[in-house]
Amino acid sequence: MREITYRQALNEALAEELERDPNVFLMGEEVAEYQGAYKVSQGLLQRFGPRRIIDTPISENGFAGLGVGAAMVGLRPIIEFMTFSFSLVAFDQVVNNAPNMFTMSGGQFNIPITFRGPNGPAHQLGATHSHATENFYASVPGLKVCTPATPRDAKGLLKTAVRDDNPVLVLEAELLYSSKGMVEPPDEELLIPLGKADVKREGSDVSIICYAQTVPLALKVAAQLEEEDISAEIVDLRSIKPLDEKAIFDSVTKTHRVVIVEQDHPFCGVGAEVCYRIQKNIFDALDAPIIRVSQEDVPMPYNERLEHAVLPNAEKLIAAVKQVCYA
Amino acid sequence: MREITYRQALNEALAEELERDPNVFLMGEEVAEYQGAYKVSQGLLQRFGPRRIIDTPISENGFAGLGVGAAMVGLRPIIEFMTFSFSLVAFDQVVNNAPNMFTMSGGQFNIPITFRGPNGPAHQLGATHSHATENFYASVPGLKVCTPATPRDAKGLLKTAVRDDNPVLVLEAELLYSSKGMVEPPDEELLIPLGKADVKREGSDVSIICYAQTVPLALKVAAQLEEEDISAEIVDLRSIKPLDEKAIFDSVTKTHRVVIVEQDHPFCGVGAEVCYRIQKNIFDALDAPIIRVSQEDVPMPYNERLEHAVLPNAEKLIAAVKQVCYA
Amino acid sequence: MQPGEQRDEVEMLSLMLLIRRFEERASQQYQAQKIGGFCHLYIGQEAVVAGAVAAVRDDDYIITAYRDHAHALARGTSADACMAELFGKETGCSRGLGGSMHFFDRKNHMYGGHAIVAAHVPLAVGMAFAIKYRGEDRVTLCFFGDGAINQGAFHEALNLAALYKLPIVFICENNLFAMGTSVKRSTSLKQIVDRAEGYDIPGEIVDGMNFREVRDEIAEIVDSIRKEPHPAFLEVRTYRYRGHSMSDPASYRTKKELEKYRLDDPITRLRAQLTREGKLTNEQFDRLDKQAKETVLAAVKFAEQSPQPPLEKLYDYTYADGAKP
Amino acid sequence: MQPGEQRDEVEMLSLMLLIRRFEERASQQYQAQKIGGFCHLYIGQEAVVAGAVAAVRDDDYIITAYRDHAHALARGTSADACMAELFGKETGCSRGLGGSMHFFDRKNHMYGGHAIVAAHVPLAVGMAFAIKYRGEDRVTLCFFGDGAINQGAFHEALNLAALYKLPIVFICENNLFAMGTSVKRSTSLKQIVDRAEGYDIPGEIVDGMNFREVRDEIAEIVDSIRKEPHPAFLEVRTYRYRGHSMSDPASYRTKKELEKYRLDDPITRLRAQLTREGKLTNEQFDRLDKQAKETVLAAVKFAEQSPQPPLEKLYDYTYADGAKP
Ligand SMILES: Cc1ncc(C[n+]2csc(CCOP(=O)(O)OP(=O)(O)O)c2C)c(N)n1
Ligand SMILES: Cc1ncc(C[n+]2csc(CCOP(=O)(O)OP(=O)(O)O)c2C)c(N)n1
Ligand SMILES: [Mg+2]
Ligand SMILES: [Mg+2]
Repeated sequence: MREITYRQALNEALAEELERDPNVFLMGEEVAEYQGAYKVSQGLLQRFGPRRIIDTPISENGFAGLGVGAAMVGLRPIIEFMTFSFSLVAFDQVVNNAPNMFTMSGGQFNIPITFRGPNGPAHQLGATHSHATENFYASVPGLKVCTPATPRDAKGLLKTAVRDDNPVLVLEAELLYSSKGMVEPPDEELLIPLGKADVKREGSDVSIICYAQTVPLALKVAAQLEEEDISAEIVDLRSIKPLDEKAIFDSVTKTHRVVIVEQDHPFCGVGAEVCYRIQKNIFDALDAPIIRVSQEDVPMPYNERLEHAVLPNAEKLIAAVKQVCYA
Repeated sequence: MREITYRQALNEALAEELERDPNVFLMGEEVAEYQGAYKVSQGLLQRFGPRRIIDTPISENGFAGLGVGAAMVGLRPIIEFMTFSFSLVAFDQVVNNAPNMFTMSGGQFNIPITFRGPNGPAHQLGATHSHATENFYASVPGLKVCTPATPRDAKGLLKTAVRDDNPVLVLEAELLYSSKGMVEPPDEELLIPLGKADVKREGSDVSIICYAQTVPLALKVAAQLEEEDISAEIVDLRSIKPLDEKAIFDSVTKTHRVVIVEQDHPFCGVGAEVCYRIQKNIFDALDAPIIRVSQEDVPMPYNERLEHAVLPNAEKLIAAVKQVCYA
Repeated sequence: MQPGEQRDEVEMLSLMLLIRRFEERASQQYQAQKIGGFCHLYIGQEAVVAGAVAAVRDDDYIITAYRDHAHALARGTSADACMAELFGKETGCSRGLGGSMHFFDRKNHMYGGHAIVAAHVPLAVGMAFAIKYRGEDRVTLCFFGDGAINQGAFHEALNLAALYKLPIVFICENNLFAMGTSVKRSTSLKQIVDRAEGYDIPGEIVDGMNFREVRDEIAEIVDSIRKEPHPAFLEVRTYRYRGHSMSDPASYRTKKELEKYRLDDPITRLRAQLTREGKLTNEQFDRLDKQAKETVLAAVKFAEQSPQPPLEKLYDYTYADGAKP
Repeated sequence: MQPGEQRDEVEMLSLMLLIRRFEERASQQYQAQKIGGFCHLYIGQEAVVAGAVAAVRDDDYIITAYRDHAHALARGTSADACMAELFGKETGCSRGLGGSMHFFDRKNHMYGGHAIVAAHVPLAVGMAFAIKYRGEDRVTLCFFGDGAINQGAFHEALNLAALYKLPIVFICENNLFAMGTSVKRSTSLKQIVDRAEGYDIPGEIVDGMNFREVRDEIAEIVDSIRKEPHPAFLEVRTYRYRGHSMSDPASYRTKKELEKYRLDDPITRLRAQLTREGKLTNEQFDRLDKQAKETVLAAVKFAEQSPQPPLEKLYDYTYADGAKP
């Protein structure tokens, strides 16, 4: 194991999969000559050449669809959205063509494509550039959606996504690109299955369910709560779809109290689905209502203080935990 | 009061608002010369002329954006999507430009626009043409979303939407276009507020929360349940956003049992949000877990029998009610 | 068909007859409510797809919009599998899950059947991308209607194809209408082919009622593409005799206009050419037509007798690895 | 400005100086972390927007992308309000809620500031639609970059404008790059203006480093539009001296290329023209420049001292009717 950044982890995953399978290629805006808007594809053009690392014009709908078409005839495209806020102009290709093809063709055409890029609010980018898209995409039948929070998960999930025979979205976290963590050395194959949550910290009083950017937030809060004698278990979903019900239920059966902290919009957010599943399946395990901490239901303001007020943050999370613990 | 169809009700709403306000215009594919793909705009071209009833090329993103721009300078566009499945190619305009403008401009530009058209599965149209989009749009801050189930609600909500100073989506139900109901005569102004649910049937044993196509389904099922001595209250949400929490909570406080029946996809569907709100706010009122009946989580198949199996239907709803009633 | 070979013209005439008879029968079965959803007929446009398949190899890629029955038939999908798909049966070319708008046949290189206007054009570009990526000499033929040229997806796709110099022919089946909207009311262009200039893609116009003209033009284009990959644009002038879909009475056009095109019928034309040249007798023609009718009637029977896709398999076609959501 | 009036050229030179000094100061404040998010500077392109506003009336509509500080300044938004917006303050032109990419000024007919590439082009067409709907003789000027012409939204918007004959000038500020992608790598066209042919929209090319050329060309176009509404396309050849945004070192281009354009500086050019013609002395120029610098420094002070938007108002800017979600 060595310590690398989330960005490096993604870069390694890309390089290893490009190396392994000649049908894999990477396409997107500024992925080649510019080395990636966020430098995730650094060095790949030099190593794999312009046939496999391909710059595009600003045509997300066009190149997302190009990827789906290439996948129909056997290639395994990795399509980078500079951010998932820009995937909204390609929405039809991602939600209509990629996930429906297998059904509509009666099982003849599966679409082994990976859509990836940073998702969710970064820092002061304003309303158009701060979209958290996980609930949009997770609600679409036929897509898989994962949201790595650590370098190790980022590498392992991205590699698995590329090998998956279905359309998979890897929603990365821009604010985590420079964060560090321990990851297996490159000669040890690292694959993390889709649909498996990870308990990032054991605890007994409350389950904090989180993913992506909210995982480090939850861990920080858990340490603080420890001092107040509240033992929080941190369940990192890692995959939004498929959702690891078992891991969630196991934790809740132990703690009987749940806070869900998510980066997306509150209305019909991922946390609403998680909440529904818990109360439906293990209603009696709950000693208190489930509370969610998500964005406020407003378009993201530019002003820093207001942005902070809109986002889930430590104060809100602590308050929510205390509320469910009646502490 | 007289009996008219849902289609006629929408047509009257359009005509009355066009008549009332010269800034209102109707734009979309086949709305003018063809009289509407589903004949909702029948006669409007003849009455209001081509300046105000405008046919477009197949450019949903373009004309949705045109509407937003026209709204910025004071017009009040009504944009018809032939179906909301086609709104997915205009997604960016609907979720980025329309609802964000007011915030991003610091309150200078509100967008008084109405997007309308049929939403959700119709009959055997297959995966690309059967999208239920309510959870997508309701999750976006700054949009309002309503889903009329009766001719009266259709007329009253559409008229209110056109007069609202914000972007409002009126998600109509194609399968209800020919259904009939009592509506006030044209000389009686009919406005139904956004954000107000309607108890379509009183009951005491279970609250069935529904909207759009699932309202007639719920009413039919309620009649059947009556025979088995289960008294179901039917709460028609009418508006998804704003959501009428009070009406929901009032009903649940009375019945203590809830089934939500919705036409959209299960994952992060509208029902998940409703469920979250109930358990969070009136947890102790619940005598049983909330159960949702929604689509199965698969792309919509063409085959009729399979389509029926994917959709919410009477058998599933009855089973769900019995489950929450432990009957 | 093998490289270099010419497709027999009488065979192609039978194909056109098969398409015509298939569509007529589909129309009848739709009215009898054996077919659900939307159903768009190709009657009148037969020479376009027939000319196209006659100009390419069997392993070239073909993709089209929702008016797609003919494209599958032209590619060799059996009338049985096509009719069964309309009936929503498991023996259908998309196992009854796709329906009229979503015909697929992987084996015969028919890549759909796509119902969102122009959304398949980027897919076609992706298929052409894969051809070049692998260094093959295949070509992609991408069919779409005159209404599709006003979608963003069309635009982005054409620019990408031109930029990457991909082996693809964009074939606009200009039947003058997109639903009830005539081309004149959907674009300001004097002729559709001019749109290709905005991408520096070479464009041609061809008479879509003339099988030979379509075939020869596409053959020439494809030939040049195989030598050196590049995109090309073809505006094919054609006409649909029926309404946009089964539910459209087509009252936006005159009987006179329809009659004008009917007189120019593509099947009648090719028949006349072949007869004039002594390659076809009236008896032969009648036999071919009878065959086509019989094939289609047999297909209806096949479809009727085929089983429905089983309910238990509802969740089997969502993820290729059988994952459950 | 009133109809028929010519804008004073010295005044326009001061505007260009104001823009230049504003952007330099913004850059410095960004580095000092007083400004957050993305920040795209206009330095080098000043003659484009200056020429444009000099050619139109104050009540004509203007809309642009995210490189928008200059467009607001040119429209008369104060440097105070612009700088305060960058600082995220309540006194900003968008009350601190928009930021660098989302400048708005309703009073001065500046309709944004839009950050999704090309997504504002349909908005511009809608504004032009409203002009025609109301029978006004206004014109909409829609600015966008060379990268925007490959988006679907651009395409659909141009076709709609052409079809409905709307009073709009599409002004492509071709600064040769979209982030690190040169125009040559984003489209196969020899020149961007050719894209307009695909819509039958008249197009022109103009030297964007030359204030007078830009002004005169736009004045002529706008004149013809006011007589008879129609769309027009203008490719303005210009250059940005800085990177794409504050975080871009612009290593994709050579120092030599940059130097070439710097020598052609639009401010230096207009200054030289005016000096040559005896309309401006060196002292006057220095005074104007000093004024610009002072205005901008005062703006920084104003921004610094302005209050933040109050937390209690967080929910007040979601719905115009104050509805709570
Ligand atoms: C994005 C989108 N918008 C609208 C529709 C509805 N629609 C289906 S076909 C059609 C007309 C298309 O006409 P054209 O492209 O000329 O093809 P043709 O039907 O003539 O073969 C329309 C508007 C759709 N399927 N997709
Ligand atoms: C749809 C979309 N895709 C990508 C981006 C990211 N992005 C912002 S600006 C830009 C380059 C635009 O270049 P150009 O249009 O030439 O304008 P310039 O920056 O040169 O003024 C890109 C790719 C975006 N904002 N929106
Ligand atoms: Mg057509
Ligand atoms: Mg540029």
